[in-house]
Amino acid sequence: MALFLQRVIDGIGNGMLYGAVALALVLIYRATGMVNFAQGEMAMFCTFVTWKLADHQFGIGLPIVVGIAGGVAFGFLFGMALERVVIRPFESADHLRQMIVTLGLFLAINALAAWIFTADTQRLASPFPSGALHLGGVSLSYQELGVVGVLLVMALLLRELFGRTRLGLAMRGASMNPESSRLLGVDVSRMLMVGWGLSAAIGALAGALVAPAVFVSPGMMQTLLLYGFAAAVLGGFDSAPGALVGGVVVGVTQALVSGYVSAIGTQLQLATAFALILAVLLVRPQGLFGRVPVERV
Amino acid sequence: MHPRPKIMLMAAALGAVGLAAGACGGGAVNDTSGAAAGGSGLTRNCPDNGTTGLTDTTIKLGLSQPLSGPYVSVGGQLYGMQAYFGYINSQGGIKGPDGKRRKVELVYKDDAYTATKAKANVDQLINRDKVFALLGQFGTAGNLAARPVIAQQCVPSLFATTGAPELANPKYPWAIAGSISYMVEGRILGKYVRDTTPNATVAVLEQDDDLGKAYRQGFDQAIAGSGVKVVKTETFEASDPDVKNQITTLAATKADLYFNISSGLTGLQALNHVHESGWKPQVIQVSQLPTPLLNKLQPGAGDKLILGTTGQDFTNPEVVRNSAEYQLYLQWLRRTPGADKIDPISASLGWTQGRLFDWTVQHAKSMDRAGVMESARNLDYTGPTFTLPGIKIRTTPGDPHLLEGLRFHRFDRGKGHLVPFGEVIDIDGQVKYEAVTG
Amino acid sequence: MSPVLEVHELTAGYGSLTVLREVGFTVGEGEIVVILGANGAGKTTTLRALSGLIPAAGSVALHGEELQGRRADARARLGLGHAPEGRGTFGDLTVDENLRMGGLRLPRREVPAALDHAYGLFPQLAPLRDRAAGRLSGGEQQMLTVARALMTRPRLLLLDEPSMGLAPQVTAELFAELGRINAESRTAMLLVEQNAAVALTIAHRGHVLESGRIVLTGTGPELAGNASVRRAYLGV
Amino acid sequence: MNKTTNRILWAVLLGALVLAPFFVGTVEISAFQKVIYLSVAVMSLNVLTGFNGQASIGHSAFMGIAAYFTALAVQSHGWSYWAALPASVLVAALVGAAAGVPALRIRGMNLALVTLGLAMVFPQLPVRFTEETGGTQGMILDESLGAPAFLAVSDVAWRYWVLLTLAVLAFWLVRNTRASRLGRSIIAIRDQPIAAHTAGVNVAATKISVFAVSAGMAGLAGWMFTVTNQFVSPSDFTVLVSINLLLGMAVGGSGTLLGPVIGAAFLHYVPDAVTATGIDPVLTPVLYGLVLILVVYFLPGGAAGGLAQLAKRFSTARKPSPPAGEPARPVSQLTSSTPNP
Repeated sequence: MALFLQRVIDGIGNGMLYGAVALALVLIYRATGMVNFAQGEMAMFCTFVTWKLADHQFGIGLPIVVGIAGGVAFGFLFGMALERVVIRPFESADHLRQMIVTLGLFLAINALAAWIFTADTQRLASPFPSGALHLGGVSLSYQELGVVGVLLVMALLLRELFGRTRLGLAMRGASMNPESSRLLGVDVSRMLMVGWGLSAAIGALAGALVAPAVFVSPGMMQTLLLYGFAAAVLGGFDSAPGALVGGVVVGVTQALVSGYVSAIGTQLQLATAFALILAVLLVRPQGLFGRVPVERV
Repeated sequence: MHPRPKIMLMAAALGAVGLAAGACGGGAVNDTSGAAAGGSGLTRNCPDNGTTGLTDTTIKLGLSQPLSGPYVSVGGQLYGMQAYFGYINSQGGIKGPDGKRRKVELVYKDDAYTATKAKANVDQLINRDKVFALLGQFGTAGNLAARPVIAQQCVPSLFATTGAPELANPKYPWAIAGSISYMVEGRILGKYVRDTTPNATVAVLEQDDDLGKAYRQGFDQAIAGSGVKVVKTETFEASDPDVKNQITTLAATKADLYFNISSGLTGLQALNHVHESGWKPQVIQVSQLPTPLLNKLQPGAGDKLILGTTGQDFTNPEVVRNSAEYQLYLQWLRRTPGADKIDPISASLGWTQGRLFDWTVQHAKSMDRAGVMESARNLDYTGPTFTLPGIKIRTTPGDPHLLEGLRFHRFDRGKGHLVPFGEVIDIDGQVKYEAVTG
Repeated sequence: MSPVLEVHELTAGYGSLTVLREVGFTVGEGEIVVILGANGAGKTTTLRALSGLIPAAGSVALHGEELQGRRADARARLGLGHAPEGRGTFGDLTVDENLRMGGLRLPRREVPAALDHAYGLFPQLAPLRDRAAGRLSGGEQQMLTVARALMTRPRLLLLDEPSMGLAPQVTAELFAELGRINAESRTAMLLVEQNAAVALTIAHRGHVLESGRIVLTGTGPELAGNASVRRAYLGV
Repeated sequence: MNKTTNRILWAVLLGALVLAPFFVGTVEISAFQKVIYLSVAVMSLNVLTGFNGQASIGHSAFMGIAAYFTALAVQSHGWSYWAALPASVLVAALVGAAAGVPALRIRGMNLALVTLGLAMVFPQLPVRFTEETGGTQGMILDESLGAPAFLAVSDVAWRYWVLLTLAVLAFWLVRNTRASRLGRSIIAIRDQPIAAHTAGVNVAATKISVFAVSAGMAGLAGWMFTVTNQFVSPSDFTVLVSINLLLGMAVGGSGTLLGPVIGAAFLHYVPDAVTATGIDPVLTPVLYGLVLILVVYFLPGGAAGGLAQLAKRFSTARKPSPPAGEPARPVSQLTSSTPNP
């Protein structure tokens, strides 16, 4: 029983990491209507900034919380700058072209990080105490507990942002129907810029949260990004809490499958996760928490 | 107007031109690179006399390795190699058996750690760039994929950066590995476990590929017939973002020993998770986790870790101070363009490969490919080295394994480097080629 | 006093295609002006050019202030309201959120009153406030775009074929509502329509647009009485 | 450009390609082979995305399935390459048809994710069955597709001609299908799904068959891959390959015949060209990414679209275009046409 619980907890822990990435994806999707393939790399770049601020050996050695704040602030500016310089010329381009542009960014940012910082694996201190809580044969690391807490707060804040605030409403409107938004006096370009800034900032936070587990390196977000996509789609691409739930479902499924279904083997853990997503999508094409999109005839 | 007949006519005309051109030779259409030539031993079926890539003053070498992409951090060897060639070229070049000194020209290509790309690169290096030999060809899959090309063209592929036991396959005498075989290392680790803890239970995390399987095969051979028992094995894929699920399963066994057959980042994650789980086994680590990475472990996670290495630990400032060879290397690495962002310890491999190539050419019986390859298969190197004293650097035609010895170390997190203990265990001469059966 | 809108030699099109050629007209304070024309005459293009959604040559002044050179959102902030035809709603937003989009630039505390006012003008929308706009009927969506444009408290409201796709009964109600709003708040309106019969019931003045040029101008009753207008647009 | 010059240009291009082995060396011909199978792969994606509007990040898997099928059939079961050709294409098409079923219900980004799943899972299958496939190390084929002895040409040239012929056949088939009734329904489904449905197009059957045809064509590319490289490994069919195919499609231009060829040439030669600039190798992806962004910016319709525009400008410069806009009609003539209610 303890082992089962431990597996579930592991699954939640991993799932939250996927959820963290998924949150940034959901945010940019709701704010700009784009799927940003460079999202993970932007987060990685900002995490390197955090590392540079906080690391005692290679960086300035600021307290880690200050470092994260710096990374998040940098992320906001970095996201806005990217939107203004790289994305804006493609504001009215079709999805395929926008996708190619974000792929180009993906390649460029990844290589730039290796060039500016380092290609070697680095360690980022955790803002949470090390060690774990041991309860009846089950261990819960403080790091995981901290991540879960921060992400829950973040998801709720995001839901508030889009559900209750004018800025959130304006961003959603601008991404959904830019022309009508302009006719109502909304500066659509600025909204997109803010959307990119916010999602990069959230990505920076997500990067700092996952870094103690996956370390800091130019490749740190690449496999996570794919799982993040899976989590976001499973949760329904436009729901922030859904992204976390989606991440946890994927994580727990993997943990249980790898623990109890040895015939599947570790190779097909991933296949199981995707089979699950496929099954969910076949029943609910909009994902678990997504709104049914309105058909335009 | 109906254009079709015209097109046919035109095609026919072009065809005639083509045939005429073809008759004059040249072009891929009558490529003879596969044709057989006379000769015996190594040179049987070789297409030429094996002096391609040589002039009286230069020697051209090729290298395919990851230079971009996620594996860029392992590509430091290129810079170490360039540092060595910068050094030796400043001395006038490598002295051959014909008494001539030749400067080294290195052509390198990026394969992004993809085997097919590595094969294509090797094809280009040999057939277009016309290199004399390959040095430090990177990665198991790329080496194996390129092997038919190398064999067909009789090009030496020297001191490849892989420990795959398959590189010792006598069917392919033109390639030789530069790292200790994973299987040999596994065997020595197993021998150590059997000798020190004869009734231990072991839980294993194993990378799900030939590297993992080779380590495991050697380990299992060594513990066979003893009281050492593997109670649980979990595998993982290189694409898994984390191995926490596997560690939870292993920790539940409460085994005495944890055998960590994982490299790089995954290795670190695994050790951290073992530490967090509250399980406190003796950790046997394969050498795929260099000391600079071990220093990135959570405090406490590497406390009960031991591993065997062939090389000296240059994270230890004292070791650096006492090694004239390393000082020389650092001096030349600093003059190598682009090397400022490279970790000198990982790049030092390239310097070693350069050193060994130098020795091999000097001791060749004849200045051609076959002569150099023979020399590499009869190697007995005793010059300046980064390898630990007491470990032989030796090959024979029947035993092409360059290194077959290890010295055990434990990791001292406080000092940030490895601390040796015990004697060197060298099983030189006891190793035969054996395929990984997994 | 200058008119609300003053347009001179407006020329616009798409790519190499010129749709609108040197059109000029004005809209006075509290006035409803209609532009009549068949499909492809350039009606929607006129409104899009005025709003800055497409580039155009010529001059457009709102209360004497030149609009050319300003982007669409800046023009909207100067008081130009635009209820686009058909697909102008935010389909995945609720009716309430659509209206709030219109109220983004109002002081925060005035929004609830503005919403009440909008639902008062179009009571049909009130029970639908939490429904996604994309699920409304065509008529309800037309009302929503008009109500949303009114939320911005425009000085001039541009209306793009509000009768499009509506049942005659609904069209009549909507136009009656527009007339009432104009009478109450003195909001100036520029209306483009194919349906001359209903448009001329509320328009003070009108122009007939053909192939991108104004070919006829007059007061509402004059146009309603004009023989060619009657033949072309009133089907009489 | 009129039809005749167009045809002559194609003929010259083809002629040059056919004769290439007489003039250039083995290394170049191997590179051409790669461009050919990449072209077929990009075209297969084009059939699905460009003509039918469905996204897929799973085409690396379809390629891989056929490539591995061929490798296993030839190496382990003694088939000839020729026997493996129809079989591997069929297998890929069947898997494609099965992957097309969810596409009936799932759309857009979510469909892209399902195909992404396929692309991510596929490379792990050979690892799962390492004993048969060689696992991560891949599988070398001892047998090569050799030239018939009586032709007295090298194997490399023969393989190149085989690939070229098959690719031309595949492109010709796509071209003819596009003009057919089936082709028109495929395009109709992209542009007006609901209208297509009401016009009597069986949307479900058409979508699934498009998926199957597209996957089958990717399978052909996979067979070509194995023939060219005599080697397969999981790292050859990762999700990055799918993404590269998408890049090739965007760069070349979707929905055209020439586009995939240009895209494939771009994928093969530009990274090398970027390396050849001599910048720090670590920075080559930066330059490549930059090139991608610039290409998409300056050639919004892809390179093929850019060429078409050039050609159009060239032809309009000689022939004055008809006056823009619909002809003006005076009010008096409008009496018969009642305006829409």
